[in-house]
Amino acid sequence: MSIILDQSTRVLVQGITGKEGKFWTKHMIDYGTNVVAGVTPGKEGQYAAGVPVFHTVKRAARNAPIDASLLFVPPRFAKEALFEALEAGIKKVVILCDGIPLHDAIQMRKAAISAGAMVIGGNTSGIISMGQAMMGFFPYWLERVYRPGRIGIMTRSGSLTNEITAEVVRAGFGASSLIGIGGDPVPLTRFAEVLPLFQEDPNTDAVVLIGELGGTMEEEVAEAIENNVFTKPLVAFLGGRTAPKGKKMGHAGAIITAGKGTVKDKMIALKNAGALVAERPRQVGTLLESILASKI
Amino acid sequence: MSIILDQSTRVLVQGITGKEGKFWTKHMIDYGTNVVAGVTPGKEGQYAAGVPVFHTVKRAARNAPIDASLLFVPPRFAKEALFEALEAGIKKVVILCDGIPLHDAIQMRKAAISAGAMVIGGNTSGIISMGQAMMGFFPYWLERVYRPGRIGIMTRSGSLTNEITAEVVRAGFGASSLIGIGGDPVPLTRFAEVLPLFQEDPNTDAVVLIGELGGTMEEEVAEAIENNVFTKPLVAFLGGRTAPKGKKMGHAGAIITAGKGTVKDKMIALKNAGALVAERPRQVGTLLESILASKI
Amino acid sequence: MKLFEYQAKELFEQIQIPVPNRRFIEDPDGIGEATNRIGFPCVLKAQVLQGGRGKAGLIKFVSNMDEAYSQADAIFSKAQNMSGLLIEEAVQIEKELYVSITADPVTGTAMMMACSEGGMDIEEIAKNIPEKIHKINIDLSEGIQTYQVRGLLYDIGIDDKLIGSGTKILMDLYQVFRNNEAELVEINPLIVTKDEKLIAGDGKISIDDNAIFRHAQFKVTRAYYENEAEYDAAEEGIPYIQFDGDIGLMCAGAGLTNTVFDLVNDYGGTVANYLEFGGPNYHKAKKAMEIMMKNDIKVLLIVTFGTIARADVMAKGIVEAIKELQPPFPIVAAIRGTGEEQAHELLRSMEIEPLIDTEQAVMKAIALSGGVKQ
Amino acid sequence: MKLFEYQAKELFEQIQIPVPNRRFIEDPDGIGEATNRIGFPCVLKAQVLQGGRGKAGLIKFVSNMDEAYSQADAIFSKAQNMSGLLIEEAVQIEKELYVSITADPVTGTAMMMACSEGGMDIEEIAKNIPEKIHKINIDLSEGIQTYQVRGLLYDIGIDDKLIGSGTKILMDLYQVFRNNEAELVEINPLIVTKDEKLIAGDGKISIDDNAIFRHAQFKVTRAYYENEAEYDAAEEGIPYIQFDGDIGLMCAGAGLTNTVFDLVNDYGGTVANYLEFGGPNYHKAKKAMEIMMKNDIKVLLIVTFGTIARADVMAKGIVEAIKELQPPFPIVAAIRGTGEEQAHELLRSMEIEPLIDTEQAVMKAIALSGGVKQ
Repeated sequence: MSIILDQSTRVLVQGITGKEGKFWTKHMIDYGTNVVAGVTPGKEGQYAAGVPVFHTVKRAARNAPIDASLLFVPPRFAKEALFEALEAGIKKVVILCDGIPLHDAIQMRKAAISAGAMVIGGNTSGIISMGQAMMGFFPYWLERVYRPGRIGIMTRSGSLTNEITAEVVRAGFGASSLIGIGGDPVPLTRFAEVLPLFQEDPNTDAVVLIGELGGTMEEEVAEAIENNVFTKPLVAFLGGRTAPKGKKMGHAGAIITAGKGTVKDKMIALKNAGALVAERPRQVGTLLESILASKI
Repeated sequence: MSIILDQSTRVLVQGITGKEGKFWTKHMIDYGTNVVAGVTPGKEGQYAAGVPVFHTVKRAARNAPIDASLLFVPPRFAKEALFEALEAGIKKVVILCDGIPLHDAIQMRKAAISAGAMVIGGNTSGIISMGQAMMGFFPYWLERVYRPGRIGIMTRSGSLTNEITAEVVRAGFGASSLIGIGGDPVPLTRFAEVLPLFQEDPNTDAVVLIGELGGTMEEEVAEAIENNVFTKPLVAFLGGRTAPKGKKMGHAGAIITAGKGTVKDKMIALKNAGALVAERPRQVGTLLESILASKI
Repeated sequence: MKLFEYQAKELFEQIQIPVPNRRFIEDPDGIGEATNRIGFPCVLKAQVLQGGRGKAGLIKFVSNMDEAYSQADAIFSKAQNMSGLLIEEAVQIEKELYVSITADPVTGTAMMMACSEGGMDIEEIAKNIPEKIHKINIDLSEGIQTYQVRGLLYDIGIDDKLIGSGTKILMDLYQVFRNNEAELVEINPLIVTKDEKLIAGDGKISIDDNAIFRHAQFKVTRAYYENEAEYDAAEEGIPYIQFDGDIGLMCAGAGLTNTVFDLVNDYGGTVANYLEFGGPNYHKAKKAMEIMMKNDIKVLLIVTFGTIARADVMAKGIVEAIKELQPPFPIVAAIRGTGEEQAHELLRSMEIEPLIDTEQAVMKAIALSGGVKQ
Repeated sequence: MKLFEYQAKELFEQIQIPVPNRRFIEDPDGIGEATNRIGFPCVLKAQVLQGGRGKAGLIKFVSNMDEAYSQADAIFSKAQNMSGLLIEEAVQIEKELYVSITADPVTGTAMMMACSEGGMDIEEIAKNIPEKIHKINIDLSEGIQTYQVRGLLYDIGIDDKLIGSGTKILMDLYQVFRNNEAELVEINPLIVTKDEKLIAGDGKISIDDNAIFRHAQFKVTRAYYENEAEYDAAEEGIPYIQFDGDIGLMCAGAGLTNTVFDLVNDYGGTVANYLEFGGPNYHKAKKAMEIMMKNDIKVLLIVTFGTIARADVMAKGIVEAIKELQPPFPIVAAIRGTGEEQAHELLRSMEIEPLIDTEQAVMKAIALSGGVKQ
C-alpha cells in the first residue's frame, strides 16, 4: 500500500496551534491521517483541529503512543524541535519548513543518523500515502495528480512534482507513496535511503525519481541500482540540465559547485546503472508505459 | 582463559615515547602482550621498546590492524586521545591516568557508549589476563599475587587489589582476568558491564568484586545478579564501610553524597541478590573456598 | 552570501590567522598613501566576487609608484561590480597549499579538505590530482580535535616544523567556519613563505543566507550584485538570475522553473532571466513583475503548479500587476494547481489564454519571442 | 573545590541569574554600612562551607541596627573557618523550589534535577518525596535545549507565568555548570517571591578539582580548610582528612587506606587522621610525615601494597623522614609490593618490624595506641 506512513501511524504535529498547523492538520485528518496529538508550549489542555495539545513532546507521548511527528515550526526552531522528537523516541519525523540554517541542518542529519530515525525534509511538502494518509500539505483534491496506484515517487521539488505526477496519472498510472525529501542542500533523508523501502513494498511496481542539479543524491541512487540494492524499474526526471555553473537555481541545494552536481553527470550515472531517464516531463509517462505491463 | 585481552589482541600504545609509556610497554611485551604500534605526534619513524611509532592513530592503523589501545597520556589529553582511538574504529581502550576532568569524563563515557566501545578507566592500573597479556602496569613478578587461575577479578582500586588478590592466592586460587575499572567518579566501563564477559568466559568460575563507597556500581551488580544476567558465584569486598559522609576518601569517586553510596547499602543490596560479602580481606579467600569445589 | 577577499582576510586576522600586510581602497586616489604604507613590491587585487581574477587582468604585481598608479587606474576602469582595491605586500612564496571547510551533507559533519598543491582552483585539483586531496570530517557537536588536524597535515606531507602553526591555523579556520555559520571557508593558496612561515594568500568565505539573521554584521549591499534587478530581487528574498536571452521566466517552484529553463533551451529559445516566486513569495506577483520590467525581455513566460502557492492568488496578483504596471511585453501563462479554475477565469479577463500544458506554453513563448534561434 | 555562597551568587549574578541585593563583609565592623545599603529587614548569613547553618545559629534575620550588630558579633565569634558574613535583603517568599545540575556517570550526561519543594536538603527531599524530583539528562556535546528545561518546569508544575523566566534561569545555570566545569551547581531554595518573580535564595557550587587548571580564577586559600594540616596536604595534592582519634593513618592507595580505616574502627581503635600518599605522591613520605606531626597522634600506622608506588622508595622516604624529623610517636609499618625486600631491610635498620599482614599491623597499632576503646 505505502511506505513510512499509513492510516494506523499515530501522528503528532509539533507547532499545531499556528495558522498553517491547524489548517493542514484538519486536511490531514480529513484525508484519513491518524493525528493523535499536537504540541505547542503553553497551550496544554487546548484542542486544535479537534486534537489535544500538550506543552512538550514527552508529555504528549506520555499521554498516548506516537509513531511519527510532523514539524510545523519556523526554520530557526527546526533543530530544537527535531531534537525534542528524537529524545522522545520518535523514529519518523517530517520537517516542512524552508530555510533551515546549514549548520543546524548538518547537526540534524547527524542526530537523525545517530538515533536511527528517518527524518524527511526540510523544504518539502511532506509525504503522502495515496488515498490513506499524509504528513504535510498536498492538494489531494486535484484528481489529475493525486491518484492511488503502484508507482513510488520520490522528489526534491514541490511544483515540479505536481507537473510530473500529472504525467504519471495522464499515462494511466497512480502513486503508492510520494516522498518529498525536499530541496535543501542537506536533505535529512537521501534518495538512496528511501529506495530500500520502495524495494520492500509489495505494492510498488516502479519508482519515479524527480531530481535536479546539485549534490550527489542521484549518483547514490545509480549506485544502489548497480549494487542491486534496488532492482525494480526506475524512471528519473531531472530539472536543471541546462543550468549554468555556480548559480543557485531556486533551491539552496540546486547548485553546481566544484564541478559536482551537473544534471548531465547524473543522467549518465543513472543510465549506466540501468535506470530510464526522461528528458521532458511528458516522457515520464511513456517510459512507465514501456516497462510496466499493468497499470493497476 | 581471559576476557577482553589475550595474546592475539593487537595492542596500540598512545603516548608510547614517554618515560612511563616506554618502560611499561617493555614489561607488557615481556609478559606476552602483542604490542604492534605506538603513537606520539612528531615521532613517526622512531621505535620505542622495539615498537614502531606513528604520528597519529589513523596512520598506525593504516600500517597494521589494531584491536585495542592503551593510553599513556596525561589526564588533560585523555579525552582527545580517546576520541582519536574511537574515530579510528578501535573498540577496546584502556585509560590509565588519574585526574581526568569530570566534564571530559562525562563526554568520554557518552562517546564510548555511542561508539559501542569498551573503554576501561581512568585512574586504573589497567587490565591483565593472567599469564598471557596485560595493558597497564601490574607487578606481575609478585608471585604471591599474580597467579593464573579461574577467578575473575574486577576492582576500583590499585593497592587494595594487591591486598585482596594476595588473599585469593593464599587460599589456593588464581585469577583468569583482572579488570581495573578504576577509581574515578565516572568509570568509563562499569562493573555491571564487565559481568557479562565473565559470565560467558568458560575459564572463569567465580568473580571477586573489589568495590568501595561512592556511586551506584555495586548496586548495579546486585541488580545484574537478581536479573540472572550473572549467575556465577560472586564474592565482594568493599572498602570504606565506616567512612564518614561528604568526604572524598582518596579516590574522587569514593564519596557519599546526597545519601547515596554508603557501603552498608551496597552490602545489603549484594547480599539480598545472593552475593557473598567479605567484611575483611582475609574472608575473601575463605568465602571462595566455601563455594568452589575445585581450585584449578 | 559571498564575502570579498578583503572581508575574509579581516575575519582571518581577527582570529589570528596570519595574513599579509594590506590596505583596502575604494578609490584610485588612495593608491599613493596605501603603497607608501605597504612598500614595494606589492600586489594590487581587484575586490570582485568572480574567480579567475589573474587571467582577467584584475591582479597586478607592481614594483614602483608609477606602475602602481597606472595599474590601479586600469583595474578601476576595467573591473565591474568592484567593491574596491586591495594593496598587499608581496609575499616570498616557497610553496602553495590548499585548505577549505564545507558541509558534508551525507555524514552530517563539517569536511575539512587540504592539498599540498594549492593556488589553482579546487575543481582543477580534483580533476588533475584527486589523490592529493585529503579530507577529515568534523562532528559539529564534539567540535574539532587537534589530532584530526594534525593527521590531515601529516597526510599532505607538510614539513614537521610547520605542523604546530598549521594546526593552529586550521583550528582557527574552523572557528571562522562555525562562528559565522559559513557554507565555505577557503584559504587558497595557504602560502609557505621562503622563511618557513604560513600565511593566507587569498581567502574565500561564503555565509549561509539562512543563518544571516543570527549574524547581523553581514549586510548585503548593491556591491554584491551584478545589476539592479538582481539586487532588488535579493532584497525581496526572490531567487533571480540574469541571462541575456529573450524570454523572461517568472515561475513558481524551483524544480519547475529549472524544468521550464531546460525546455526553453531545448526547444531553441533563449532565457532573459530566471525568477522563482513560489513558496513564501507567491503573493509577490507585482514585485516580480516590476523586476521583470527592469529587463528588455521579448515575452514573459509564467508557469506554476502550486499547492500552498495558490493559482488563484498568483493569477490575481498578476492581473493587478498588469493593470497597474502595464508591462510592454506579451505574456504566456500556464497557471495550475490549487484554485486553478478561478485563476483561469482571471487570466481570460485580461485576454491571456490559460494554458494547461507546460511544453505548449514554452513553445508559444518561443514563437512570440521571434522563434527558434539558430 | 566548594565555593562559598557569596561566590556562587557572584557567578549567578554575572550570568544574570536573579539574586538578592547583598553585601559581603569580612569583619564585624562593616555591618553598619552594609545594613544601611541593604536596608531592614535583612538576613545575616555566615559564609562557611558546611551545611545546616540555620540550625547552627549561623543565619539570622534582623530588623534593626541593634539586632544587626549583636547578631553579627555573635556569628563572628561562633563560626569557625568563616570567610565572612553575607548581609542580604529579606525576600518575600511565596514558595521555595529546588534545582541543581550534576554529572550522571551512567549515561555520560549532565543531570538537571528540579523539585517543587525546595528549602530542605536534597537528601531529605529524596527520602521523603522522591516522586516530586524530576530529572532531565543533557548531552554536553549537543548542549542544553530549551524544550528540555521547559519540560522539566512544566513537570514540577510551576505557574505558567514563570515558565519563561524559569527557563532562562536554568539555561543560565547550565552555563555556570559548564563554564566553570562544576561537579555541582545548586539553587536551593529557588524562591518564588510574593510578587511572582524567581530569585536564587542560596547557591552551592563545587568546582571539579581536576579541571581547576583550566580555571585560574579559582584560588584555594586557607579559608577553605578546617585546619593547617588539611590545608598543607591540599597544597601538596595529598588526600587528607582530619578525625579526632588516636591512630594516624599514612597509607598508599585509596582503597587500601579505606580498608585500613575500616579495620581500625572494626577492631576498636580510633582514627586520628587519614592520609593517602599513593599514586603520584609516593615520593612524598617526608611531607606526609610533616603533616602527620601537626597532629597529636599516639601511633602512626603505615600500610602500602604498591606497584608503581614502590615499597623501597616509600620506605626510603620514611626512613629519611624519621631521621630528619624525629617523630615523637611509635610507627607500625606493613610496606609491601614492588621492591619490598629492600623496603623491609630499610625498616629493620630503623628498628621497625616489617609486617606483611594488614590485620596484624592494625592490631599492633591499636595496642600501641592504648588498646581498644570501650
